[in-house]
Amino acid sequence: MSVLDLDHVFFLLIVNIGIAVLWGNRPFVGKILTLLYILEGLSILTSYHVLLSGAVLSSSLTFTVMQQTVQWQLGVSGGFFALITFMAAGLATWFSSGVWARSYAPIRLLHSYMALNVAAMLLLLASNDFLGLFIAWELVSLVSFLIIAINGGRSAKAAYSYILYAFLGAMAILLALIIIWNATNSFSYVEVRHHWSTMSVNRQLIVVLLLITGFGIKMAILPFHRWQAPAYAYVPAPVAAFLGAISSRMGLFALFIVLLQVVGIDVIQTLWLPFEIINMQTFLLWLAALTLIIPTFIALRQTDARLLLAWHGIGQGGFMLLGILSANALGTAGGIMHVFNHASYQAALFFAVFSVSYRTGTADLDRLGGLVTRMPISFTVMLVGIIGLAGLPPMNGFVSKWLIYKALLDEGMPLLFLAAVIGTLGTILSVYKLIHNTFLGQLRLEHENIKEVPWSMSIPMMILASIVFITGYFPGLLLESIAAMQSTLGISVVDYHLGGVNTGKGNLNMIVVVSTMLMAIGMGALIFFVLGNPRKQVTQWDNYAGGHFLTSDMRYQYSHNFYPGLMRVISPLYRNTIFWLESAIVSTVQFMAHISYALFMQANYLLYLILLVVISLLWVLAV
Amino acid sequence: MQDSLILLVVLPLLLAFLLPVIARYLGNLSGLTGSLLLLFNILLLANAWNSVGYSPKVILLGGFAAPLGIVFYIDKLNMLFAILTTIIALLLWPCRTHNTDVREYVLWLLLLAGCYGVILSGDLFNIYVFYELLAVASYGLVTLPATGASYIAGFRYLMISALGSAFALLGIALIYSFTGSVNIAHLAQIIPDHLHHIWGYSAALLLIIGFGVKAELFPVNFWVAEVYSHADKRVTALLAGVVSKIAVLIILRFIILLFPWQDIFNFLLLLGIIGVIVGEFAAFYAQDLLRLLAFSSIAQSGLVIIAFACATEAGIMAGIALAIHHLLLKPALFLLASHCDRSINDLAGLAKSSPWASALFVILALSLLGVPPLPGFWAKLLLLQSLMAEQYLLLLVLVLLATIVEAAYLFRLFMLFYQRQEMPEQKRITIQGQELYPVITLSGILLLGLFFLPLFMDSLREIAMQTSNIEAYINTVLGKVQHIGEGNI
Amino acid sequence: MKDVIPIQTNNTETIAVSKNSKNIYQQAIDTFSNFCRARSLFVLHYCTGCGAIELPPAMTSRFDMERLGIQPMVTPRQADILLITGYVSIKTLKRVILTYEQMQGPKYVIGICSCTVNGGMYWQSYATAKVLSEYLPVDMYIAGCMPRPEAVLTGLQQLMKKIEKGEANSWENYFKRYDYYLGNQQHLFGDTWHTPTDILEEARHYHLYGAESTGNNTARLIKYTVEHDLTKLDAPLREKDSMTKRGKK
Amino acid sequence: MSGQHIFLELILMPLLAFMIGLFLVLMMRKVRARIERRVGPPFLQPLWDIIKLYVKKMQISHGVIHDLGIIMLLGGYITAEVFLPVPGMSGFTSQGDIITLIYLMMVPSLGLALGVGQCANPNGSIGISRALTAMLAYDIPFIVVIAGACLYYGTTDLTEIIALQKSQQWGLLSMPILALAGLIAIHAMLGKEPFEIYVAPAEIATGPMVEMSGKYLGSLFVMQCLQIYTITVLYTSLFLGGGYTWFDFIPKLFLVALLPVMITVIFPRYKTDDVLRWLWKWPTGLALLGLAIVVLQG
Repeated sequence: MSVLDLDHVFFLLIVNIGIAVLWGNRPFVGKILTLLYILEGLSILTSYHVLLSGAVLSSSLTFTVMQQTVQWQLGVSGGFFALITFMAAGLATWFSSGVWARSYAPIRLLHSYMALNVAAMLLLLASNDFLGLFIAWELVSLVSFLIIAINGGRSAKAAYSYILYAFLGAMAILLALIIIWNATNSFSYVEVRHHWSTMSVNRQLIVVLLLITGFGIKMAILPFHRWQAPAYAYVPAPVAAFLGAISSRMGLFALFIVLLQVVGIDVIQTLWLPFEIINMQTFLLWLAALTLIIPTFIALRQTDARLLLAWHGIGQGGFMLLGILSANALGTAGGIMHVFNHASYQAALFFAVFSVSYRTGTADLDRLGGLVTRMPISFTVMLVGIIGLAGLPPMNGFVSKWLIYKALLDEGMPLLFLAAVIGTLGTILSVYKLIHNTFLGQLRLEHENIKEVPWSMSIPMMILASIVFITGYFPGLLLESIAAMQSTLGISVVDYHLGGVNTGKGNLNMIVVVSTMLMAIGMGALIFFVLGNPRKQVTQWDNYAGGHFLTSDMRYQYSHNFYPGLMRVISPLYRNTIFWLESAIVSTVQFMAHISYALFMQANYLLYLILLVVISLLWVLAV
Repeated sequence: MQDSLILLVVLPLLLAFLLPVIARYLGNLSGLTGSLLLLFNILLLANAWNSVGYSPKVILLGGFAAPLGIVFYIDKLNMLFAILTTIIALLLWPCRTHNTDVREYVLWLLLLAGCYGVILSGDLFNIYVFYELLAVASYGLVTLPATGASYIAGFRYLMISALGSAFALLGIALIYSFTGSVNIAHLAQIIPDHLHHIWGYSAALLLIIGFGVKAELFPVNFWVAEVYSHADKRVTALLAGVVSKIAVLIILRFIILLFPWQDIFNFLLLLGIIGVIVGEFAAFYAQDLLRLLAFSSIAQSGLVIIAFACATEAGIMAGIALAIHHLLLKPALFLLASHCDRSINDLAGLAKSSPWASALFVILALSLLGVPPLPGFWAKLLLLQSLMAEQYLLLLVLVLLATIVEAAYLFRLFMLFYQRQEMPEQKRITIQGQELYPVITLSGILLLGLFFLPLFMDSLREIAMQTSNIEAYINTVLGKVQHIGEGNI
Repeated sequence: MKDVIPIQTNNTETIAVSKNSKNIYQQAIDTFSNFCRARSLFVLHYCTGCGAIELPPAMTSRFDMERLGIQPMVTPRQADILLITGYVSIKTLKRVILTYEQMQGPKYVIGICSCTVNGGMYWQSYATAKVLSEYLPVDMYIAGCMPRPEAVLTGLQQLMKKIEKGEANSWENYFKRYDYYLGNQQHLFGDTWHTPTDILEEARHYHLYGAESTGNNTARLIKYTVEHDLTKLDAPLREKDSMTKRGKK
Repeated sequence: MSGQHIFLELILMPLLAFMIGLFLVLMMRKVRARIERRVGPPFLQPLWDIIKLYVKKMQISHGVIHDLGIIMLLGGYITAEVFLPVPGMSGFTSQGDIITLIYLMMVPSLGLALGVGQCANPNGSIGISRALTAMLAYDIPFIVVIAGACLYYGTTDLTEIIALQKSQQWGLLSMPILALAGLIAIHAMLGKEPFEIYVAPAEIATGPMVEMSGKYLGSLFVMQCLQIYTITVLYTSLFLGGGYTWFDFIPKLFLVALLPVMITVIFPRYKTDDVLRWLWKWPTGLALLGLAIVVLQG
């Protein structure tokens, strides 16, 4: 294996950026960029066996500053995430490369920002020490800001709130880094791990909390979750898919590396919050559980399909964190696997939703319905996507969630298991609302003549949908790299086979499960189609409405406030606490700013000067 | 060889007096002489840089030995500031603007002479004299636009500055009355140990506050916003970039050599952090681009002060790095903003009318913010490290929070620039021509410097080491002779 | 063995309707099917009149319909029997027809009370549809004012016998003689009468197209549909249209 | 295990489930009738109903998804049966544990929901909305019960759970509170009064079933049989030690199904809100109490 493999990828990325910046407006460029992303993915894939064996792909790019050599090398974890990134970016670019690109004005910006994002993410994934990590982290934040703000208006506002949160996170990380540097005099992962215990327990606690805050903000863990949904919802389709699929998972990647490789889960288990109220691990697990439940139930209230998906993205992030922090081979595997799974179905779902809004001009769930007869491919993709998101067999979302459930039960955390299941149930409720209000029910009069989206949009969707199914059928494909990841990180390794895992206390073999399902569905189809007379399809108005006549201008679609009973019970729980907190902080800052400004601009400066001297002299006298 | 460095001070002064005469014969070309002078100064400094080497040098004026004679002290730090001052002055030199009044050249030259003098002087009184020269020249420069606002700003500046000078003089008088000396090296032997009481503290405070006026130190910086927003942009750039940093340099020398007391450090830390916070908040509120930059400048000076107040080698290194960064960056930003001197809301869509300038502005501002891998980040990293080394955890947190506020207003600005909104034709702003070349040079230096980061860090560490070496300073100035009298203590 | 009857459709195209003569297996299946149908009857009560009050006793502990395999159902889609109790006003009749058309064949209609037979005490009323079987194929009338639950159950048992023998096929008449029923309906409701269910299309699909399926009345219906170009939007808009027109009158 | 054997089980397990389910349905109707002092349906009534629905001459479909939903619904339950251990047959139980089973049981609900959605009947959609709400309501206590049981047995493999109960004692005896909470949860799961919010014939015309006719409704009847069977077998496996032979297994199933039916007849229907509140209060509280006891014991 040549050492320059990563250089090769970086070179391709630079070419990518160059092409996007120079010729981004040309119609064919989207296709070329897609090919380049695929090429980049392939160049990692060809040397993937090397990564699996525990080796790294290194880059010749390196510099030394403050006695720290910063270099870039891609391990198996980075490689896994990089593959997801290239998959998401490639398919998103493909999705945007067709007719849509011709109607979207800032297409060049979109291509360029996407390429920049991918490059920055690769830098992050290949970073090998805290300094490189932080540099790449800031770059990722900035380019994400660019891509979120691409549409202006609402999305720019969301991007602004994002960048402020991102800076809060970056500052937290920086502080942690400085504390680590102070204690260990190094930024390299190995050194820090080695000298970790030189820090006092309080310092360790602070550092872990800061790192969780910093990296968690990117994946919008509670209570920093408010920025993400609007930021991801109001951007164009490919961007939303890309962001939702992988961008916020960079936080998870960093947390994964930092918590498991550098700090070590055993350290986290021994840390206690002040007054020994709660174990650090338990605290983080509950944070993850809340991150799962609360955004999921916020998603349930959304009437905009894009917002709904974006909120679910946050919730699923909680799932991943739950798995990773469970300190269990199955849980870690589930958490990492969920990254891939989530990337695949979330991108598929975003594509499906945007296909609908591309054709109908709206993503408002109260203004759609019955599109299944007009857009069957989008419907199928969304169906596969929602089954994945809800975590039901046979799609891949089920496998990762199963691993996490199992890990939580094995570790004796039944309440967290309950929390995870509540999250899943909430997801099922809201994804059914999504597909029902969009594709099922009555077709609206104004959507009578809608057609399926063009191939350039539907093929990437179908590819994603098939990935969702195939990795659900053969989860071993993913578990192989995850096991390699676990062994390189030195944590317990999951016992996997192509179909799933063996634990000895409850197994999962998706090949058997899915095959049985397929067979059973075949049996169902056989029963259904062979027995009885052939069916006759009727129009959607031929519908029982208590003897009343249904008319085409009064199409009874049950969509607004889809779960009224549930909402009556749980709506008092939606208190907007974080929103109030956020506004309080903003008002405080504005107040302080006003005061400071007034201090400079309006007040009597000479008075201050004299006062200062007098006070200083008094102080001097006191000394 | 290094004796020729006296020319740095002498030549501008000389030219300043000759220039009205020259102008009579050469007309507009007379501006060129100033540029030539500065070029010559650069050569001079470049020549001297190597010879300074590892050990600092001293120039005895008139051949009298210290502590009685007047000395110029030359070490790498001074040289560095002199070089940077020269470069920036050259870039900002007003000869290209039309109809430049010869008086402007004179004032510039006086200002520069003051700068050089302050940088190089090795005794308190000389520093004070050059500082006054600098101040007087800057009063004139500030009011050059001859608008009402600039007069008001100039008056405010004059009032504070004059009071500051008075304080400084008072401080020097105090010190002299106790020690009978104004030579810094000499004082460095006496004050730390023998004046460690109320009068020493008083003198320290008076000096710090006095010189703090130019250094944009917190409570004496109320002139900053008004002056920067109404003075000529080149003058603003020079004041914000160079002069304030030179004043900070003096404060650094004071606290290292004369008042190395923890109370003084704490006092400076306090002023510094208040400066940072108040500056950032005020900038957050500012609705005017130049004021915004001015307040940000206050905050940055606060950071430098904080770094120096750590009074460790790492702190000094961080402070120098921050100072150099700000010294190169702020002039560029002010120049870029020179045509945008109004409400920031009018800047919506600026990127469309002047794409390159706005892009440059954004990159520079990101560096100001400390976004890696831009140079500002490394300076800030050094600052944070030095703060952490001293275990100033709370201070660290405050600095980082202030950075978030900074990010808030800078990104608000960027978003305005890149708003997809057509600017009305009459409001359209372009940044072009004369301002652009200094800007490009400065940002070029900054960004290219990034490639020599490790090298730069090493030399910075060296400078910091040299600066914090009190023994070396005393030995260099006073020679090997260690039997200096106790003065009249 | 097939005999093909060419028939005329509104599109003037010829489609083939095959009519199988049944072999022994099919006969066995039919017998078994009828056996099951007779033992499992889901009833939709269309309770418009006073006779409805007699049904609860028939269902509850005194008489217990369920022991005969008869269960109440609430939507026409699930029901086999449409029980119409009492008089049917013209306005109600529209709903009755709509409901009937949405039921799945084999379906049966039972008219309970005298009112469904001949209008009963409302025979003079201008607003009552007197003879139900003019508008729907009625399998059985249970006369009386009101018939007692025993009578209702006896009637149901008779219907079950008919079903088991395979004789309760009057629902096919609605398709085979649609023109006749539509004509009567149009007579009451006007020429623009439509329902969401496309009976002719269904008749074609289930091979129930008879010689009397189409005629003058269905031609009127088709003409109206074509005139208003409502084929795409289907029945509902037509219905609405007709209602507004009638409102204008 | 030979392939032939597995194949036999694949066919036999759903078939047996269907047959037992038919009798469970019959028993429910009979018991209900007897409590109401009626005679009740004849012995084969559930079968006649299903056959009648399948042989309806007219079959109305509302679109492909309507059919697909029904197929998913049948397929989902057929799959679930194969993963449920019964005496003599364990199918694929070792390849998918109880968690898999719970989620497999949600697939038919999703199928039904899709099919009903395609029907485009608002009543149907309301029914599904209520059904999913009810699912959220009863699954929370149910999941706590499952978690407690799995924690107690230390495994999620159903065959192992059964084996453990055979060697020690029934879950009912070792975890009585959890067993009680589980019973309430499966009562709600079966959709019997007072929890039948999503059928609600008088309000929303049987909700999800409103547009189901002919074999569509027939398939729903089949599903009902399989659902009752699946739930009772699951409960039996968790708390009643599964079955040694079919002779003691089937009575257990009937017993489990009998208890909810005995209670259900005397109730009217709750509102949706009340279902949620009640189920989140009492059975969940009980289940959590049971869980706490399990955790403290072990």
